[in-house]
Amino acid sequence: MSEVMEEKTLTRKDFVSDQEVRWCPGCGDYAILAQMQKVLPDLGIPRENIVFVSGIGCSSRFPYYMNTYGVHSIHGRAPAIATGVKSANPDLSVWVITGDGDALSIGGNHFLHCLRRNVDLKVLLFNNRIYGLTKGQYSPTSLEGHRTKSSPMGSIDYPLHPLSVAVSAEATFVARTQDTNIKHLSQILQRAAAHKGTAFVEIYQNCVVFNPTAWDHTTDSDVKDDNILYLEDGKPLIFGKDRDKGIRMNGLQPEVVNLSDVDEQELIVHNESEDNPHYAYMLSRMEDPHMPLPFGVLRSVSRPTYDELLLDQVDQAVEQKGRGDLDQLFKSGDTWTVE
Amino acid sequence: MSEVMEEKTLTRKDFVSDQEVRWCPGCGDYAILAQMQKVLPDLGIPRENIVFVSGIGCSSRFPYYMNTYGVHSIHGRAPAIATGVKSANPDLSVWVITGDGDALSIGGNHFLHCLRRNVDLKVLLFNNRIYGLTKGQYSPTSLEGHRTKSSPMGSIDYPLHPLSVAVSAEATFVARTQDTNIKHLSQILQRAAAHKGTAFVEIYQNCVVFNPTAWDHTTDSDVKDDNILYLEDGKPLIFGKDRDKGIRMNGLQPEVVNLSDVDEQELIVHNESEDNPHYAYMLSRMEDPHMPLPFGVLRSVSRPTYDELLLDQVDQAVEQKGRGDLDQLFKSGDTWTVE
Amino acid sequence: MAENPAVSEAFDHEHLADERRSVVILFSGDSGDGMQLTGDQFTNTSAVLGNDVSTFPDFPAEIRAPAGTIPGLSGFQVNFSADELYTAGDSPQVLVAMNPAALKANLSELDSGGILIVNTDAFTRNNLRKAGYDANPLEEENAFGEYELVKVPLTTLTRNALEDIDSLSTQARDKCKNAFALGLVYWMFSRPLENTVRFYQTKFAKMPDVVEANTRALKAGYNYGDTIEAFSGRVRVPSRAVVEPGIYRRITGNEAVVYGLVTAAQKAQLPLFYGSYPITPASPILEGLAGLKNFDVRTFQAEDEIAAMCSIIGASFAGSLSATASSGPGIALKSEAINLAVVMELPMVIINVQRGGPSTGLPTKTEQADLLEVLFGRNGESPIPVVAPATPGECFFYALEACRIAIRHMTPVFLLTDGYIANSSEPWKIPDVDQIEEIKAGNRTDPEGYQPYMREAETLARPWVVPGTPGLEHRVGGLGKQDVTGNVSYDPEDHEHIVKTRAAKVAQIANFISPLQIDGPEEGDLLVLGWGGTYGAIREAVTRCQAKGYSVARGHLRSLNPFPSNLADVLKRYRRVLVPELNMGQLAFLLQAHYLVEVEKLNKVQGRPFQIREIMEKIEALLD
Amino acid sequence: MAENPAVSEAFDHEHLADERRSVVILFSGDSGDGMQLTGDQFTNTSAVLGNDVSTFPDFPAEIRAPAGTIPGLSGFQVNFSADELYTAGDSPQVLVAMNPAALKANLSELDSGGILIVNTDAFTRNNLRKAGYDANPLEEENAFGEYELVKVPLTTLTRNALEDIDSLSTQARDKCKNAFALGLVYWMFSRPLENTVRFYQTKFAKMPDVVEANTRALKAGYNYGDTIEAFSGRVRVPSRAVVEPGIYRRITGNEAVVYGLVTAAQKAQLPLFYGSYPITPASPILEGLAGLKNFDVRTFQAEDEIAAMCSIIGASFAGSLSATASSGPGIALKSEAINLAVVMELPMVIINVQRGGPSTGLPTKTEQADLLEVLFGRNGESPIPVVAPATPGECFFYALEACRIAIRHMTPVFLLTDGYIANSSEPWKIPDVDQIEEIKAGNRTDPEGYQPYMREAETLARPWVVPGTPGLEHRVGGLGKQDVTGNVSYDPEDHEHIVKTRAAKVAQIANFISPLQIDGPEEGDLLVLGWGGTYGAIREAVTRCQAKGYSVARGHLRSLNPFPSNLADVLKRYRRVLVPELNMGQLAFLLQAHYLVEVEKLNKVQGRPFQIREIMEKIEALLD
Ligand SMILES: Cc1ncc(C[n+]2csc(CCOP(=O)(O)OP(=O)(O)O)c2C)c(N)n1
Ligand SMILES: Cc1ncc(C[n+]2csc(CCOP(=O)(O)OP(=O)(O)O)c2C)c(N)n1
Ligand code: SF4
Ligand code: SF4
Ligand SMILES: [Mg+2]
Ligand SMILES: [Mg+2]
Repeated sequence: MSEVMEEKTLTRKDFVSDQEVRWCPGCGDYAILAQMQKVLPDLGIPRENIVFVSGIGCSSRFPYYMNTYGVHSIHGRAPAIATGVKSANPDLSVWVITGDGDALSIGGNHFLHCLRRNVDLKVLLFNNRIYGLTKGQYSPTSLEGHRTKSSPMGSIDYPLHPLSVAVSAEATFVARTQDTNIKHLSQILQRAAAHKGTAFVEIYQNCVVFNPTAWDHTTDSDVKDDNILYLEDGKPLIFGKDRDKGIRMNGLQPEVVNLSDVDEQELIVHNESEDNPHYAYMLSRMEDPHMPLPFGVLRSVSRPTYDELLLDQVDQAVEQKGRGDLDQLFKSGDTWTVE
Repeated sequence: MSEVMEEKTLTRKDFVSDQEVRWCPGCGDYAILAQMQKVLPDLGIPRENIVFVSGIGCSSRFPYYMNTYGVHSIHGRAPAIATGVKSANPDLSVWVITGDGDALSIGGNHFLHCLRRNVDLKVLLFNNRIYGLTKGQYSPTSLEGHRTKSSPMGSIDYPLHPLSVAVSAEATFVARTQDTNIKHLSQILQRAAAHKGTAFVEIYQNCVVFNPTAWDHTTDSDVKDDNILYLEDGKPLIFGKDRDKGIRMNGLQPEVVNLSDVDEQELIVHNESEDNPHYAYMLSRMEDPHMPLPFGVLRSVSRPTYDELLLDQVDQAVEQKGRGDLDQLFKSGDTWTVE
Repeated sequence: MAENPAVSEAFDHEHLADERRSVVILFSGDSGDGMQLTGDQFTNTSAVLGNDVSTFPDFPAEIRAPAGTIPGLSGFQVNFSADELYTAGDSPQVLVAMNPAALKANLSELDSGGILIVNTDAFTRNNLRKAGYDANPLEEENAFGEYELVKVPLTTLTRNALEDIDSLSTQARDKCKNAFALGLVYWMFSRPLENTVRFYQTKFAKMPDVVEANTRALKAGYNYGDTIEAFSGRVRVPSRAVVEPGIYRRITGNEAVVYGLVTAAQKAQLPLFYGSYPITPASPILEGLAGLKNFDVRTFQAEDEIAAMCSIIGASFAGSLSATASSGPGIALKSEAINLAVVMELPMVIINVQRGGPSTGLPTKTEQADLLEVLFGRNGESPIPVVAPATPGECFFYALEACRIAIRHMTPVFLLTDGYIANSSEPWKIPDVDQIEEIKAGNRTDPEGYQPYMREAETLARPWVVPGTPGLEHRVGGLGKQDVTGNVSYDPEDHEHIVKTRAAKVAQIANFISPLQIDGPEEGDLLVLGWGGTYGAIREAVTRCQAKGYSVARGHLRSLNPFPSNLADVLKRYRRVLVPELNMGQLAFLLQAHYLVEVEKLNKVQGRPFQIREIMEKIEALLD
Repeated sequence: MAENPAVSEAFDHEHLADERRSVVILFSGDSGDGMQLTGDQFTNTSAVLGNDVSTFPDFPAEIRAPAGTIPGLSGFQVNFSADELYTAGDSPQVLVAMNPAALKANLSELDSGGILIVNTDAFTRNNLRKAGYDANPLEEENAFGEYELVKVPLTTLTRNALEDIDSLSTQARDKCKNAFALGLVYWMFSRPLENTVRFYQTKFAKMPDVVEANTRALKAGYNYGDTIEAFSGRVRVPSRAVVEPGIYRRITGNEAVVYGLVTAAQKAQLPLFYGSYPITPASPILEGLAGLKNFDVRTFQAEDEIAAMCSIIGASFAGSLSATASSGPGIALKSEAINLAVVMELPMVIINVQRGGPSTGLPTKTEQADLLEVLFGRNGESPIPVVAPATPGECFFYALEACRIAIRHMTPVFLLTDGYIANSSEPWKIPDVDQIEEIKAGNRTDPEGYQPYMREAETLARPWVVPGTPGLEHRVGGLGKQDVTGNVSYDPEDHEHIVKTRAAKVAQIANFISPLQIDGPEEGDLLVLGWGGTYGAIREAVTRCQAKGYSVARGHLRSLNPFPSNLADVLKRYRRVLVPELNMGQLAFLLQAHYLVEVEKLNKVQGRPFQIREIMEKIEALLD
């Protein structure tokens, strides 16, 4: 990030581009866009230092609507393009916008590798468990048995868990939030922005047209509080409408307990900076119906970033060998002179 | 696998092709080839029902040396090709041979997706932590700081953990073994062959030319026993030259303990069929120097395979709609007759 | 002659109406307005009545725009006729505009004197603004002087008609306004309602109130026509007089590809393995095949196009008939793997439903700009046969033919279609299944003398040996190889020999394909040569020019690699050669390179098919 | 005239020797035998002595074969001369065969009357079998009648020479036998040892015993020559008489590309971002650049070629000079992303070091069969400039030039080299860095009137605006777009306009490149037109034919897209045009398509460069 902060304070409006937003009415993408535009002014990053890079998909139209620099690239490749952007200019704040198909189907490999390199990018995955843009085929996060245009008898692919994949790819920051949960979403965007290294955020996003019921269990007011576990660093894992349930370890397995039955002391205390990723992995595998879905920051640890290390090597090389001199370079090795 | 077993008993020689083996003298690939040729006759699979599919790399020359059906394909794509083979003919026993670059660099995405689909393939990853065939650039499993031709100042990429990636990709069978550990290797190959679904085996393999010291800590007789934990289903996690060390949970973290200090009862008991993959994930993250490296089967659970489910849908469709009839199909919907 | 079960008595003695040989109607509205469905119904009814029909759906750009905007429009153009038809028509004579955006976007296309039906209820201030109107054009005097304007408060009338269907929300009722509009148009052209009523009954079988609402709206629209007498007169488009006997249906190019592939698999007695990754406009092939599992069709939705391509290589190796389809970006991604298929010499079909490029380009629009890519877009010398159907219906035959070539010659084959023929439809004479020739796909099982790259003399095809066959175990791969044995070889002569053999194998296919047919004089001033989906426009334009007395002939290439063996000869017989293409001149380039003849070019790269008149103008300019 | 610090007094008065204008030596042995290093040393020493040199290393196929087999051979051919050289020579006059396989594989190449040096120690029964000999050919009478056979027990002699170096294992000592062989060859051609001794001192600086062993073996070999007087006589190849003054070094094509890219970045005052995935024969560019971080070179070893290509798009967007390189399969994989670069109109260089194809093909062999792929291997109409250097040294200039074109015209540029020029070497006159023109890469910073796709009149280039610039925030992508504003557009006219603009932009580059130079008569019977690495063989063949009195001229294309503007005109001035290519006729195809001239073709697809005589034969056949 640039050292010099812009004086002029920016507002939401400064981040709204002149392009007409073209998602379906009711699409969850709107809320995410709005939150992003709200959060950015507070980060103190000059607008010209912000770059949004996306792949292809409904979600990937995002950059057009942000009045920053942006690339709407090709399907699945945004992490690789963003890696180039960040390596060329580490002062930039680089955001990757991607969908479940874009990131985990065609783009799975780049996703994996940008995480493991810990390139200083913020990766937001809009998970709607469907291919929106191509009009409704199942995606790598669609559930088994999901009937879609391309799976009329139900999908026979087991779904990927985006957070698990991210953890196993050595991610230094892993979080989950949701389109409709505006306050939480905005907090998580801020946390992601503040992280140095690849910050991965899964955002549950509603595709009202092709998969409108995917997230009912996390939005229906009857059940959502029993299905979501809000993570707070240093706090025990407690959830439920009445905050009457908690998670503790039973041998090697986490289990849900009633707070009326057990002492709070027995509960797992959330530690997002736990170095060994298997704790974050365990959280990432907690799913309905038996377990609540963790929302918030599962993991946040600090490691040198790829772009940092890359530039460090340049600096070191200059220090060791002096700033490159072409004439010297050409004349290294055997030469001879003709006069 | 075909129901009909071949009568004639096969021997090692039946699996040796007429092609001259062309690895460097001393390469770990030889031992793996030899074990494979030894194990196959015992499996009772007719030779003509076996297919080896590989990508590109030193290791990927493997199929040429096996007197079975084989495809030496293109870099990173073997899992996708093998998926096609198996879907076309589920009777075949299909083996994927791949390297750390082939599987985890260019082929990362196909690797992920064949695992999550649980296609009934045996995937053997020859991990030498280097690109052998292209003469010694670092690979996705090379350690940080590794100086190679393409990283003269040391690699700045954090390595991937193949077993962790596999677990997070929903793998139903995950194991580790080593080229020089012939007996163990042969056991694991047998276990992989017996598994229904994608069986993933990481094989530590020595590239004597470009990365000869990579596995010293697991081969040097002085230290190897303290560095390797042999997993046995239903048995406590015990290791060490004198089998005097064990692993137990300390809160959320596994830790090494001396058996003289603690009761064996406290140790973790290995359960390869534990449904929740986070246990296998935890094992996959145990690494030197603080922890021993688990060898053996980390995870083995049963789930319907992709090829099974695919063919089931065909059968179901035939049951529901009758065997397809072209004339009927063409005439579905609005038609009219001109006479 | 057309016996038509769907034509009720009531419509048989419609004689009052004005008679026209053909009419083009454009239905245009929001994506949510059901325009595709409406157009489809009109087309089906007309086809069943015995008209020839040709349609051109124009989908909105991939992103759903907010209702009411021009990018959010969905259009369906149908041409129906008493004569044979080859295109969906250059421009409509009837425009149904469901909102201001539809009016704004399409008015300039409407033929002067045409009929313009607008839904006045949709001309709200908000919608006018979204469409970019400052004022309501319907209120401007003489704004539509040259057209016959029919203002219909569609929403209101529909609501009124459905007033008492309490079980439906207002929103649901409003959705029926397309049925009302369709009824009105049915009235105009004296079409029966039965067909559509039956359609509602099937489609909404589980929602009887929806059936009721739509049916009622349809009838209300029809009756409204009768009542208001808004139009200068009803129009009759008679049935075609001479039509080849048979059973007919409508078919789009994508549907025809699906049927062609399934037929090929059945005729080869093989399972069909189809590996694909969704992409516009090729996804309907995947979706269509996914519904045909009872034909032993195995569809694999791959993680990307590379995996899709690789999966069909694997499936072909293991003995399935296998195919994949994609478009622009996806075809580019497949290229490395396609090359493996070339070297492995295995049968499979790669379908490229071309769309506007380069890069993501215009996903929902048509173009023919991938011809050179499919020929040359791979490293090294890598010949692949390429076939390209000319019409939606022909997609059936050429999908089948592509499979036949693939198996007979043991090679991947490209089938080139485009967004236009993929989505548009025409009547299709249902073939007699028993008359379709079997595909001989005998796998070799005899170990005696077997070598993986031994070849048939006539075709240079190697044997297709599949795993599971005892004694024929062998290994194949992408490295340089020796012919016959198939062993890896870096030997200079081996390499040159196999490169030339691959080329010869593909060139030899010319012996198996039909020569180029010429329509028109055997020699003369001008030959118009086309390929792919431009067929209809070229044919119509040339026919009209011939009628005007020009010395012009026409040929259409269905095999782009190899070219038909008589092509060189044909080209010499005309003073000039014109190639109209929806690209910058790719076939023209190939012809010049191959035959050293100068080619006149007519190029259009607008994401849209040719209009007949554009080609006529060029022909006339060249010959006048 | 050549002042040569490395030439010791001792060698200056070598007058007894026979004198030759040039000699070709082929060193051949196991990959482990150090043939590349040996050849390299001989070449360097000769270059420093003032000879012209040209080399052709021939690596073993990618897999290390077991020692002793033909596939395991590693060869290094060096041509050194008193005159200017253009190729590494059609065939050797001296063959150094370290084992039976080397003899078997190369003997047929050796000129009759040539000298054959064999390591008799390696002719064991085992090695003979591995090489496919039934009996020991050295024991057959008259087996080498036409050659001068020199049998040397290399291993034994080396062991003897190093007997007392106890610190080294036998294995390590045996490794020095290449030094012994080199010493012997040095003696034959009267070359000094200093250069190589110095090399050992640097290379093995940390292992003094290895330095000692190699040096001793080298000297022992030299002395052995003196002692045995095995040869008919020593041969002297004098220094070149007329050489452009300057400081020289040897350079391979890949090294020259590395230097060219770094120079471009320095001259543009930009960091160089290089994203690549290892692949033979392009990896040395990555490896070379990775060692130049002190030039602010940022190398990114990507997870695959797609990521590599995408990373350079990102880096270019963010303001770096950026480049990538690959070969066959990798270039195919990049094609989708390259199209994005075309549409984004950003500067970057894509290097294709061509190898034998299709598919994995012949990774270590050379070919020119990707020309049509780089021109057409993308969906849609997607023009990209293509430049191709003719020699290893020219790779420097054209890598620099490719960057210059990329930045000046805001476009990706293809640089086409091949396995032959990438690995072979020639003397390179080190340029005066200050004389190299700056590259103007001014990024626009002025918001006034800025539009992302506004264009310069002369070049049609859009402005390069990089993130970090206030007030110029903008979005770009791969969808169809409107020119000037760059907004997404599906409008038919917008699409056609921008497609044509991209084509015009690339075509316009012809105004900036030099016209095709002709060597030979201005008009006449035959023009031989080449491109890329065939330069040397063509040049030499034409020169010799001219000397024989044929009316033949020669031109070499360095820009394959666009072609130089005088090309049409040049082609017309000769009765016939011959295009020799290491493919099935790709440039010939382009010329026919573009200029409608019939082209004679000479094609070779054997993974090997042309021999001079092959081209001469064709020329003579055409003109006799
Ligand atoms: C190479 C390539 N293959 C396929 C497509 C077609 N395509 C565009 S977006 C998409 C998937 C979109 O799904 P997702 O990433 O989940 O995004 P969403 O639309 O749901 O936001 C596909 C398959 C493409 N544009 N490019
Ligand atoms: C598309 C493509 N890119 C790059 C290459 C070059 N290449 C061949 S093998 C390889 C990596 C080999 O490493 P690994 O998979 O670890 O196998 P190993 O040789 O170590 O067994 C590379 C980069 C290729 N053949 N194809
Ligand atoms: S299709 Fe779904 S994801 Fe796409 S814009 Fe519409 S609601 Fe949103
Ligand atoms: S380079 Fe390494 S991996 Fe490859 S064959 Fe040699 S020792 Fe084995
Ligand atoms: Mg999605
Ligand atoms: Mg490896």
